[in-house]
Amino acid sequence: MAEAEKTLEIIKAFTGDSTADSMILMTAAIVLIPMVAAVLLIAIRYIEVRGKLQVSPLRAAVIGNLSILLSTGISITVLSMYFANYVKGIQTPYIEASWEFIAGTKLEWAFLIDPLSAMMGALLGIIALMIHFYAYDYMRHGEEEVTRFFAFLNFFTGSMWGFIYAGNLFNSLIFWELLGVSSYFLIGYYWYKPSASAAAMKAFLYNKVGDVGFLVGIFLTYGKTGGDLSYTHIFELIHKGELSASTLAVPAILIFLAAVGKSSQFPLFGWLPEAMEGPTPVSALLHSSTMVKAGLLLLMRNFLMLYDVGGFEAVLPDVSIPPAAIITWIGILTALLGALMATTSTDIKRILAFSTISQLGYIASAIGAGGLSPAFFHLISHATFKSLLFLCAGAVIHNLHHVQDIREMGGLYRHMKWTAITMGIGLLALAGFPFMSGFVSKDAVILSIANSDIPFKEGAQAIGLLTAAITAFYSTRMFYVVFLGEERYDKEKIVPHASSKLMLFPLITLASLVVIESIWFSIGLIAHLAELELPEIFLFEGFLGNMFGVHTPTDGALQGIIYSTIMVFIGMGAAIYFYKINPNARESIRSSLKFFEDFINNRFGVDIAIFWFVDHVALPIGNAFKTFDSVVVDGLVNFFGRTASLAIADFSDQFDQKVIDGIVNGSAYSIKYSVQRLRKLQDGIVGDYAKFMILGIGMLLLVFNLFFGKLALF
Amino acid sequence: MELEWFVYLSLILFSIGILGVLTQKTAIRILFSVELILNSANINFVAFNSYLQSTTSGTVIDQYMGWVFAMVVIALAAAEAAVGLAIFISLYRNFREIVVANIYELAESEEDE
Amino acid sequence: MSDSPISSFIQQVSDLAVQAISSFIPKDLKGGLPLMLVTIAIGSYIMILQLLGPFVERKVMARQQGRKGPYYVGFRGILQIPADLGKLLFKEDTRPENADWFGFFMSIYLIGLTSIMSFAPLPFSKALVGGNMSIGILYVFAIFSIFPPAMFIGGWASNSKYALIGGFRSAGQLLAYEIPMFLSILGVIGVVGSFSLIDMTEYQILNGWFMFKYWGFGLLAALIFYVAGLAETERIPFDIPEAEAELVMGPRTEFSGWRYAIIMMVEYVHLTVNSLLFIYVFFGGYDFWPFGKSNNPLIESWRHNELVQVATITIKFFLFVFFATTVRTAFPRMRIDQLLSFGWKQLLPASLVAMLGILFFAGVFS
Amino acid sequence: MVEFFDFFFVINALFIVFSGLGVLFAKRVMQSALSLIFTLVGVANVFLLVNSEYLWVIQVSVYGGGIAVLLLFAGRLTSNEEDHFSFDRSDFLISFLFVLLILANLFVFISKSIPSQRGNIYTTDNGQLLLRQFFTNIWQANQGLGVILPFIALMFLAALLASVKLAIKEDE
Repeated sequence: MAEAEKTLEIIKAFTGDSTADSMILMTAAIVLIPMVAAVLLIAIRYIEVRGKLQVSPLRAAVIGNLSILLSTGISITVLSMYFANYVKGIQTPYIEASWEFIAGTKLEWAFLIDPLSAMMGALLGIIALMIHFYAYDYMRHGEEEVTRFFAFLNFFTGSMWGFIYAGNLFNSLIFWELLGVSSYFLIGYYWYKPSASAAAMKAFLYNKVGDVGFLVGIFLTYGKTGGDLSYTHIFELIHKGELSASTLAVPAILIFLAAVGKSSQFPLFGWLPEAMEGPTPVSALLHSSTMVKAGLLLLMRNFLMLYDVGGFEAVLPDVSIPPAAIITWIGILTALLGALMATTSTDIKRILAFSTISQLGYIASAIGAGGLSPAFFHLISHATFKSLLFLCAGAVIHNLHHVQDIREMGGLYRHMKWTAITMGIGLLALAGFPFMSGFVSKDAVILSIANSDIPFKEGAQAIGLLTAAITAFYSTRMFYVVFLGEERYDKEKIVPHASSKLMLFPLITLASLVVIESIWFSIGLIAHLAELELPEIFLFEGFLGNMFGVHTPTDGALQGIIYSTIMVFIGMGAAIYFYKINPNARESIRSSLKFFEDFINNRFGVDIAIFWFVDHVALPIGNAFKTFDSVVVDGLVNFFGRTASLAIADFSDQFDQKVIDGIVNGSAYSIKYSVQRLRKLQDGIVGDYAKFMILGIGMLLLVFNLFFGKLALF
Repeated sequence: MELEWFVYLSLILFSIGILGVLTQKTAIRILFSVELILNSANINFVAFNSYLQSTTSGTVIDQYMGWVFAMVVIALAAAEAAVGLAIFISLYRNFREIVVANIYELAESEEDE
Repeated sequence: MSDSPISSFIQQVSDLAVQAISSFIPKDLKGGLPLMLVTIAIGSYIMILQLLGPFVERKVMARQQGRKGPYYVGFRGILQIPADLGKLLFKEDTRPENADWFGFFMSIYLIGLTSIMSFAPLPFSKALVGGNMSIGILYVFAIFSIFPPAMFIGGWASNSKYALIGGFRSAGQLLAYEIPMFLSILGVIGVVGSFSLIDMTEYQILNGWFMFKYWGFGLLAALIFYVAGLAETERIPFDIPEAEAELVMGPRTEFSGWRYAIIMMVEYVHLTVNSLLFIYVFFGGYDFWPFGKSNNPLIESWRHNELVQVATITIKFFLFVFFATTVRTAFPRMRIDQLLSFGWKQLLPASLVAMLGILFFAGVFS
Repeated sequence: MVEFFDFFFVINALFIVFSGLGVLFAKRVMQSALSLIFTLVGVANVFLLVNSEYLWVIQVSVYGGGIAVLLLFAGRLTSNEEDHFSFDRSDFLISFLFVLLILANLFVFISKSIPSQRGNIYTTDNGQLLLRQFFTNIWQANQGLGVILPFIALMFLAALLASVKLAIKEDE
């Protein structure tokens, strides 16, 4: 099939294809519109702070929403154009264009449209639009700085768009850092709360660790690709065999370090729960489709640096420590740890945050296992239901006047039915209930691990299945504790009511999106199992694989489905047993596993270890350097400054005073002596000068006449 | 009428001008003397021009050089007179006189020794 | 004569005297009886013009003001001007006490001498001309340019503040209006290619009067020349230097007797010369047919008849005296700053435009 | 044989010299300026003697008209009423000796170096022709001489600007 050549063919844009041309320009517009709106809002905010103007929240929200709406429309247009052309076979998967950024180098503003960016951009657009819509109702009550909020939210969304459509590593880095800084602003939105500002700082610093890896990785890549950081160029080189995965192992691991920081993988996941200090729409956006997905997107973009691709198979590269294996194992470990932490957590938003960590681990492990399409598959489904879940959680919190502990909720189903239903849909998807979107995609992830070349892949598969069970457990637990059971909230102060329609609209939209996805994905699954011949668009994963040019073998798909279905039902059953049927058993198990629970609640000591590392290793080294600097370097400098240069200066001073001044003064004295006698001639009267001049001319003429006789004038 | 006559006339006028420049006290009279000097030069220019016209069959430049130079001198004198008027008036405003010998602000005074 | 020592001595002395006297007369002028006659003719003609000009002016002015004017002396007062002149010549010549003798004396001589000298190149017919010199009209201008310093000296030498201020004004005004006056005729000079007034007139006989040519630029140049000429003659509305209300009589204040007569004469000489210059340069000179070459042989023959030419120019002259008088009665006086800014800011650019226009339409550039 | 033009030259030279001395020794500035005008007119007549009528016009109208008026203004505007000519004798004597030195030397110099050719100095009755030639050839001459006329124009402009600058500066 010529598909391989077609997918591997790389064509730069602007080769006369006007569609590609306009698509690239639309991409640029997608990135720029929210940014411009953000600048506008910041300007309005500045005027507000100066006391000149008071902008109502509605107007700020309208500006923010309109810009996002516009960009979303354009991004969906880009997606549809892209797919239309793709289905017709008109166009290659890669459309790229670049503008000069630093003259004479290949560092350029580059935009790249491939399946990844086209789909991700549209998805981000829909989710961000919903969240923006939701945020107005959420933020307008008692919040004064809605303008600032929307400005940063817009900025955040625009940065993510820029990252998605970025065409080379350099460009990605720029938007990567913009994401970091805008997330800093948003997490620290309630800056007057110490916990919020600390959380923002923590998120920023954890991210920075990854960013250093990213930067160094870019430098190494830059050297190896001859100065061209374009993704397409790197792929081209790899396909031609000029670069192999073994030479790119180190940069790949460094770039994975960046993803670890941004996507909160195993050692650096501590910042993500803290980031719940921001407003709930921010959490929804940050967890679903923007920030934490950026790291994974980066990994997917640089997928060929992790794996060699032979035909349709991703092959583990021939390196002593293959980066892919590291990624898979760290990912699956993160998934397990996140799920465990979600199980013990009692804060509604933190449960979701830990579940995010867990799902991100799944995605990372799939990337490591060579399953690019499963990873993206799961990324899409996760983005959808996680944004839905956060918005629902936000609605609950909003209703209960900022109570976040699930132990103080319960029985809310009676009061907020629609919220409960939508959240139930989301939780089912999260839990991996059969034929929900999460189920299909998670199954694909575990299948990709099973079919990969990763060392100890059976262990990883087992952990993945275990995690699926735990996920089902905590999802069910959360739904039960929040919406069912007895009403444990403070009834004197809080009267729950149904969520407003403004809030419900995004919830229902997203929930229906989850349902659509579920149906769509399930059709693909069933068709695959039943070996039906359907149009490619229905076989979503296969479709993705075709587009990416990398297939995961689907051996043992049915077996995997059965396994995971069993695990899901075990988890859900356990949750129902422990919370509804027999709560006392739960308490006894808790008391017996108290130590383990504390360990989990301390996040497995990872943060403690990091802090210990910083306190006892990094800071002492830094202090040692500081001491070295202050004692040795400064001492040397001071020694030379004080003694040696002073001696030289003294010598030159003496020389200057005695010799040079002597010469100068002596000549000045002699000139003054002679001038005091000659100055009498210069009386300042022009007439006298003229007389002397005339006398001189006359004497000259006399000399000529006397000694030269007749001058030969003629 | 010979060329010598013109040259001697010019010489005498020139000497009168020089004498005026040396002996006159006020700036305006010095300027008069300078005009005399310029006129003496003009006499020479024109006289030599005619001489060359009559003696040589030279080029156009040889035949009219003197006239052109005389015109340049006249233009120069006109410009000089315009600038001179402005200078004299500003001098007069500042010092209430234009006796050149009394205007020596740039010179060091005797007490500074 | 015999050969006695005395007679031989007388002979020698008389030879020397003849030699000395004849050395005053250029070789080509010797024995010039016709020249003498011409000189006499021109002199008497100018004299008549000079004496009739003021009379005509006074008469016309009187009629325009509803008066009768000079009436008693001679036939209808025609001898009024000679009578005035005689009266002035015989009056006592006074000089102010602290007046500068040298300046007071020399200024009058300079003024009188130069004004009479300015008649030299003016042709009254093709033959009746003092000297058809190559520099023609430039000569008139050069001679005229002596007038401002002389007037200034005269004003200064009178030791009177009126006279001094008048002298300042006179010099400034004359200097300001000489330039547009000269620039306005520069185009005509460029077209004709000669400074000679006869050449100009002959050109106009062949090609029509300049005033009516060149699509209005000729008229513009003529207007500028006429206005500047009025200012040069220091007549109303440009009589700032002698504004009676402020300065009594301007630089003329302290002069009396024959000096005053000369000054008044110079004033009318200026009027005459300016009118004649205008006539020569723009108004066809001694030609009466303004449309260039005529097919009618009668007109052509009459045009080249010397007597007709003299008559033509006389009639034209009195026409211009009439114009000048009308202007004098009709217009108020300008202020000094208006006058200077009018001269420098309006007339000068306009004259440049007129010059370029004439040169352009005459095809000099093509 | 004494010719008219020789006679005229001598008379004119005497006129120039005496009026030039008058410039120096006139009692009042204005008298001195009047003498200067006479000198300038005399020099113009010298030009006339060698058939340079056009230069005569320039000399009389520019020098005798324009520059003289400017100098008269300058003299009138800057002199006090009691400003009379005076010189101290020793100073004058020293200057006179210096000038005499130059005069004598130049006299000797000229008498040695100037050719003595009689009758060649002026040509008769071709003034008109010469003038026409002058006007038609001045542009060719100008090409050879470089930029004489623009130079004159620039010089006038500079002088105008300088005098305006001076006049304005004083008004502050």
